[in-house]
Parts: sequence; structure tokens; C-alpha cells
Amino acid sequence: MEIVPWVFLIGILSVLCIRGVHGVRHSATAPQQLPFLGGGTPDTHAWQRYHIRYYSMTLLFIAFEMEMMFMYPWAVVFVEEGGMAMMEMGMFLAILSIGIVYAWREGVFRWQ
Amino acid sequence: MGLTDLLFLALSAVAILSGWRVFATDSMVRASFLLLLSFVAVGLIIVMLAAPYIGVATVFMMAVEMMVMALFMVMFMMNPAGLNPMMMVHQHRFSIVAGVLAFAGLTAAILFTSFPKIPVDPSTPVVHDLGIELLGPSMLIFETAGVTLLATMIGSVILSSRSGRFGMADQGSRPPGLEPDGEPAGRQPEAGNGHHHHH
Amino acid sequence: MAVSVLSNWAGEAPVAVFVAIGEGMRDRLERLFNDARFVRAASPRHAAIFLIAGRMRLEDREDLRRLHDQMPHPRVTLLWNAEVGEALGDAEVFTGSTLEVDIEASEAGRSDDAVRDRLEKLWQELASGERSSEPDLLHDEPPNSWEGIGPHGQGGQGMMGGTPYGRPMAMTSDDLRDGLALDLYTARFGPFLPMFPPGLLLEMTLQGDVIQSVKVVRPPLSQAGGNDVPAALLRLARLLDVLGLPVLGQRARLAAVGGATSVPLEKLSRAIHWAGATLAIPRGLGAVEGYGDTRTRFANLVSVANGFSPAMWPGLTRSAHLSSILPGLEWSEAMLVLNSFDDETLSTLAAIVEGADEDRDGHDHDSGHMHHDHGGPHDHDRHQGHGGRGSHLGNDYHGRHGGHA
Amino acid sequence: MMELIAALLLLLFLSVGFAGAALVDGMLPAFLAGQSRPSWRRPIADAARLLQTQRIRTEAPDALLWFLAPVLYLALAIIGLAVIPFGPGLVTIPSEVGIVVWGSCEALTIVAVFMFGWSANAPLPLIGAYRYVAIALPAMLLSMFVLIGAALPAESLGFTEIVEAQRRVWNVVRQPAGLILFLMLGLAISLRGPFDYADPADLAGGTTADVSGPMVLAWKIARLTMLVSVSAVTATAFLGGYLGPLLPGFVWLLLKTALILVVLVGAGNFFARMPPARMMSVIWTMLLPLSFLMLLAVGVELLLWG
Repeated sequence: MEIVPWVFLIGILSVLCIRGVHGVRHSATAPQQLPFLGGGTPDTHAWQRYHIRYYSMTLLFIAFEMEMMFMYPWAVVFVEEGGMAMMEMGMFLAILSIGIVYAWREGVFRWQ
Repeated sequence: MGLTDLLFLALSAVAILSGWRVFATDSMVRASFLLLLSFVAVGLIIVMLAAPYIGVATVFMMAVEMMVMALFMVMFMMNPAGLNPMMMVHQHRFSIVAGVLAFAGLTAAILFTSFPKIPVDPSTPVVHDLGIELLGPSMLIFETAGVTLLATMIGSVILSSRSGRFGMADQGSRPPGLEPDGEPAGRQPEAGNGHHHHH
Repeated sequence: MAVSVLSNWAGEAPVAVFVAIGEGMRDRLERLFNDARFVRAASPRHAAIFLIAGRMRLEDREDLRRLHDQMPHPRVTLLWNAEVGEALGDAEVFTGSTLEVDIEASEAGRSDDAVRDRLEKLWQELASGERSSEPDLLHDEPPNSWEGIGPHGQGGQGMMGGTPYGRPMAMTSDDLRDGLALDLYTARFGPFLPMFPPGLLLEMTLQGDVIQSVKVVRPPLSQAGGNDVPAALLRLARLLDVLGLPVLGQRARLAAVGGATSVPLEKLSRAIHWAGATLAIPRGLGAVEGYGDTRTRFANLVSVANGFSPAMWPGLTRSAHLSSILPGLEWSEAMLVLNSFDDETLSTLAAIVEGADEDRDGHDHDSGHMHHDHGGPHDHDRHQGHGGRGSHLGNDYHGRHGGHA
Repeated sequence: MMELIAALLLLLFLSVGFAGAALVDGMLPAFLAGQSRPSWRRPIADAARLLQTQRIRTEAPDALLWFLAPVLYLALAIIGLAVIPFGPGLVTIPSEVGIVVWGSCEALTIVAVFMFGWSANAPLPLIGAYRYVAIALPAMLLSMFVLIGAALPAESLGFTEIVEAQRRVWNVVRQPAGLILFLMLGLAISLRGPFDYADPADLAGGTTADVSGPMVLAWKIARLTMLVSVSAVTATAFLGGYLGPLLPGFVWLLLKTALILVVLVGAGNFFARMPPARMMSVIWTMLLPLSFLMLLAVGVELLLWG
């Protein structure tokens, strides 16, 4: 555990080195801070109520992901349980496939 | 006090502090990711409690969930980046009472639960046991959860997407009024949707 | 000590150049970057040298000054046959032959080499510290003063009002596609955005990454590109870059020069085919009557690059214009469409429409932007949206309106 | 003790891998494009240039998240590599749930990239960040299925067991399509080629369009380290990791990682990038069902001949 102070020391030294290299630099001026638009200017801040076009996909994704979390422990006992686990997997993949097919039919995977 | 205790205390401190900062920051993105940090700390504590799968899975799940939450927070909240400072907490009196009650309830739960006294043997195959449990005694719960999640998927699709197989979801609908039988409030879906872009 | 070692190493780095391409200089500049010693930076933030090549319009000067100031220190500017008056201060000047067609090909090559040498020398001087970095050209002032203003001292008021940190916040409007009332982002994109045709300045309003409305503020600068094989190869190269195939794009550029290292064209078009470039361009994207869609234009370009004679397009219909082609497209699609036209067609599509300019007078870009009347086909929608809103959102909206009047 | 040796090996692996990745990334595309061969000094010289360049900020950025994003990205790459065994029992963080740890690294990578694009408060980085999330989320599902397929024969979620289970036959034989799907994920989380939706040319550099100097360098380092990590994970899950005759396991893993890395860098240059909406649809409706079939095939194979 004596390593910890050394790590800190090295970290601080390297930060100082980097700062030293940049000591001469000035911080960004107002014209430097303008976001890059190829020379043009924006009317407003870019932070906004951003319209994500895939919002319904993310909801499907969350449910999908939760379902998948069951699959990890299942994978461990698959060989041991054999046919039983196979049926289980069949049911799982069937449920997930129904979800995908339904969502696809409803146009969830398009940019809304 | 060993290293384990120190680690536990540090992680608990991170979990609590970042949990508090969630309500003290102005930016929705920061709030989401602070909550994520809090969950990561909790996940690591669970790993320390000899439940590696549950702990790491918590980190995994919360990472994507907080990501999605950040997306939605930015999408639907005014001033999402907190460029103008704001109060994230509302209904102060009610929240204080609710907070105190929840704290008391959880503390009581901790104090009155009998926890196992024998430490778990580190060589216990916990993930394996969890798998056996899922395929054995808890099979029904597991299956029900699967179907419930399918229902969740379908429900979320129905509720969230406007364009579907049968046209616009809000076609012919009338927004509710602010008072009973009042004038419709909010956006009026126009008839026909003249120049909707199909893609 | 450490600094000088770093400087020595930095001197060996490939020269990162951000270019603003003026009239007739595009094809020549793209050839300039065939050399591995130079990197064409996508953004001024990644560059050390600002290269301004060719004649610029009077109106472009302010944008050039802004681009100059966006570069990090150390930085230096080189004007190559550029006429920008005093706009760029006392920048380095290189004068060579103006138009390639005027002179012998070998002479153009020699002139290019001279520019390369000049760029490299400038970078050496800059890296070693012999040449000092250029100062800002614009005043160090935020677009709106904000410090110490408002209840929190950041220039804002309430939830959405004021100009926090110098700029107002985006305001709400209905979306073109699904009608959700979220925020609009309006900005002038260009005139020297690397994936845009040089000189094209579009005022675009976005929701998410979908373009809601487009107004052409300045048309692209005319280029000397003809309809021959090298010109087609260069156009193809630009489209390949946008498709995420810079390696194939580079090969096309080398083939355009026809040097010893260039690959046979059949091999190139086979690689393009296997890369799935056609699949990556959605069918029907950016269709213009008589000009096919982006996919057919791309296929035509590939065949022209292979030596087939170009397809003859009928004349454009009068109604075809960027302001009606681009709205409704996603950003990546719009970039494909913009790069799929030849210069002549694009300048017709990007002509300034008479009468669309009315609202520019008295419209101050740096203060609040709310009802921006674009004269597009979607205004009807938007205003209806505003009228119907009686919730707290609407109140806030008007509150901010008042704050600015 | 073993862990200490493994930690030293991890450092060695990281430095060798990173140097190799920087060289391959710097030279292979230029070579493929037919340019004159650049020197090996170029990446170092470029790094020196970036270190001496001014760091620019935009108007009202989220400075903290902006700074943390590359740090988090790099840390995730290193943690992902730390659960990989360099030999029997030679692993820095021995975890019986290695593939879940790697999965969390993937998930948090999405957060890191989003943070980087969001913090600039500028339009092009913002668009890059958002569209990256749309692709990376479903791409992560692919990798989960594929890795579960690799865990089935091993009867464990740990990478050491997964390697040991490949003594008879490598997983690439069991699920060849799985390897391809995982390589796609590799392209997505190291932001390359057809899956580079965060920093593409049509956004003038996307999330990096408004960063300069040392920040660009930090981001490049993190990307390359993640490239090394994801190559090592691929080599471990599909090509038998440290298994191999004669040479020590560490060297075998390094060789296999190098192979995957070259394939990834090469593949990143030869496939066109679809518009994000189309790619999202392709992943959900074509690649995910393919990964289902792959998993079923592995399951059936194990039941019949396992």
C-alpha cells in the first residue's frame, strides 16, 4: 500500500509538467469560442430540447436489455440443464423476436 | 479498519454525495450521469457483498438506462442544460416529509431484518446457483417476467410512437381541456397532415 | 528543455491546414493534399495554418475573419491568390498563376509545389517559435454582454429568457415530421464548411438532425470543374469522403492526377461496389425531376469516372431549389445530396430566390431569434402551433419575447 | 502475486498494443490509399504538435464533463483489458463475470462518447453524439448475444473459462458470424469507419469538431486504446486467447490481438457508412435476428455433440 502516495506524487508531477508546457498559452477569447459552423454564426445556444428521432427505439431497447440480463445466469447452467434450458431459450428468443417484429411493423426503427 | 472497510465507506460516500448532487445541479445531463455515478458506486458495493453478477449487472443496466434517461430529459425539459440556474426540487414540505418517512422506513427495515451472520464462502458459485434458481423453483416468476417485458415493449411502442401502421396515432383526437369540458389545450392536430414526410 | 524537444518533434508533424476555397481553386487544392506531408483539417480547431485560396466575395470576408479566430494558437494564415483586402490583417501572401486553364500543366504543377514548400516552411517557423502566432482579428467581446446581468449574473432571466453566457436559448416549434413541439436550432452553415461546396452559405433550421427549413444566403463560388474524367473523379472523391470512405476517395484523387501510384479505374469502381456505397445511399433520396435521385447520380459519376460519356440531363425545372429539396432530410442524407450535383446544377439549385430576403432587414442575428419567417411551406404549421399553446410554456415564451423588445 | 505479474503484463500489453495500434492506424490507411509511405515518426510528431496547441473552449461548455469524457473512455478501455487473461490464472482483475464487466465497459463507453459530444455546446458535436447513441445501443445488444454464445460451452461468464473451453475448438468455428458481429461492435466502440457515427466527415469531425490540441490527443489515445482492448477481447472470445503451442500465452494473445487490430483498421476503410436511420434499422431487423440464430445454433450443437 506504500504505492499509493507515489502514484499521487507522479500524478501531480505529470499534471504540473503538462501545465508547464501550456503555461504560455492564453485562454480562449470570445471570437475563439464561437462554435464551428464553417464561418457562419448560430442564433442560439446549441443546447436545446433536442429532438431525438429514435426515442421509441430506446424504450424498446430498455425492455430488451432487461430481458437479456436473465440470459447471463442461464448461459452458465445451459449445458447442465440441457433440453430444459433449450426450451427456455426458445421462449426467450421468441418473445424478443415478437417484440422486434411488432416494433418493426410499427415503424419504430425509422427516424421518427 | 481494513482496506475493505475503507473501500466500502468510500463507495458509500460517493453513492450518497452524487445522489445528493443530482438534485443540486442545473444540467439534466449532469443530473442523469450523477445518478449513474451513484448507481455505479452501489453496484460496486454489491460486488463487495459477494454478489458479483448482480453488482456488475447493476452497473451495466444503469449505464444504458441513465443514458436513455439523459436523452429523454434533454428532449422534454425546458432549459435542459441549465444555462439559467433553476430549482430542481419542488413541493418542499411534501418532499421533506416523504424523505424523512422513507429514511425511517428503510432504516427500520435494516435494523429489524436478520442478516446472515456467516460470511459467504468466496468460492460459492453464485452465478451458477442463480441460473439453477431461474430454471428451477423460480421458473414461473422468470417466465412471467419475460411476458411482462414483452407487454412493456408493446406498451411503450404504442404510447410513444406517433406514426404507426394505421396512420397517425392522434388522428381525429381532441386534446383535453384545462378544466372539465373546457377548450382544448395544447397543440391541435390538424386534419390530413398536409405535408408529412414519409421516410 | 522539454519544450524544445517537443518543438523539434512537432516540426516533423504533417502540416495541418484548414482551407477556405475561393473561386476556381477547388480542384487544384484537392490535388495539393495528395501529398502525405499535408493533412486537410476538417475543422479550424485541428489546424495550424489557415489557407485562403482564390478570389473571395466581399461578404465572405467577415466569415474568414471568424474562421481565423476560431483556430487555436499557434496559427498562421497564407493567402494564395486571394483578394481579401485588409480583412485578414498582414497575413502571408503567395501569388502564383490564378487559373489553371490559363497556363501550362507543368507550370501549374510547379506552382503547386511552391505552395507546398511555402506551407511547410511556415509550419517549421511556427513550430520552432521563430514566427509568432497571429492575434485575433475580431474584438474579444461576446455576442451579447452577459457578465453580471440578471439574478444569477450569467445574463439569463427566468427559465429560458435573457442571453445566458452571451446567447439566447433555442425556442419551441412544431416538428416537420412528427409534430412534436421541441426546440429549433437556426444557424448559418458555411460558407467554408468542408463538406459543403465552397462558398455556399445556408441558413438552416434544424430539429434534432432533421432539416426543417433552408434558405440560401450565398450561392457556391463558381469552380472550373468541367465534365471530364478528372473532374468527375474529384466529385466522386468528395462523395466517397462523405460516405466514410476516405481511402477510396484518396485513390480517386490520385487517379484524377494520373500519377504512377494511381490504381486502375476498374479496380477503384470494384472497390466502391464492394464497399456497399450504393446501399448506403437510400433510394429516392434528393430526387430532382429529370436529374434522378442521389443514387443514380452517384452511379452515373462512377461510370463517368470509368470513361463512359456523361448522361445528358434535361434542363432543370424552375421550381427545383435547395430550399425545397433539403427540408425533411436528415443531416447525413442532406450532405450526400449536396455533394451529388455537378457545379453547374448546384449553382442553379442554390440561386438566391428573389423576394425571400425581405425579413433580413432589421433582423439582428445576435439578439433573440424567435419568429423567423422563412417563407417556406412550413410556416403555416408552426404558427398554428404557437397560437394553440396556452400552457406555462406559452407564458414563458411571451415573457422572453417581452424581455427583448 | 499472480495478479501483480498480470498487472505488469497488462502495462506491457497496453504499451506494445498502443504503439502498434498507433502505427497501424497511421500507416495502413495511407498505404491503402496509395500515398507515399509515411514514416513511423509521424504519430509521435503529431502528438507533440497537439500537445503544444492551445486548448480551446466554446461558449459556456460543460467543462467538467468535457474533460472527463476522454478520461472515462481511456479508463474503460483499460478496465476492459484488465479482465482478459494473459495465461492460465494470469489476470489483473480475476472476475467470474468477465463478459458482464466487458459489457458494462461497452455501455459506459456510450456514455463517454455522448458526454464528449454534448459538452461542447456546439451543433456538429451534438448531432454526432446523438446519432452515435442510436447506433451504439443496439450494436451493444449484438455483442451481448455473441458473448453469451461464447459463454455457453464454457459454462461460465469468466474469460479464463471461456479460453479454456476453446482448447478443443475455437469459438470462431462454433459461431463464425458471431466473430463478424463482434468486429462490428469493435468498429462501433472504437469509432471507426462504417460505424463511426460520432466523428464522421459529414459532420466535420463530429464530436471532435470543436476541440483542439491536447483534448484531440487525449481522445485519439483513448480511441486507440479501446481499439487494442476490443481486439484483445475478440481474440480471447473467438481465437482462443492465450492458447497456442511453443510460445508463451502472452505472446500468442499479442499476436492474435495484432491480427484482429489490422483487420479492424482495414475493414474500417473499406465499407461505406449508411445513414444512421438505415443502419439502426439494419441492426435491429437483420443483425439481431442473425445473432439469435447464431446462439440457437451453438445451443443445438452443444446439446447434440457437447
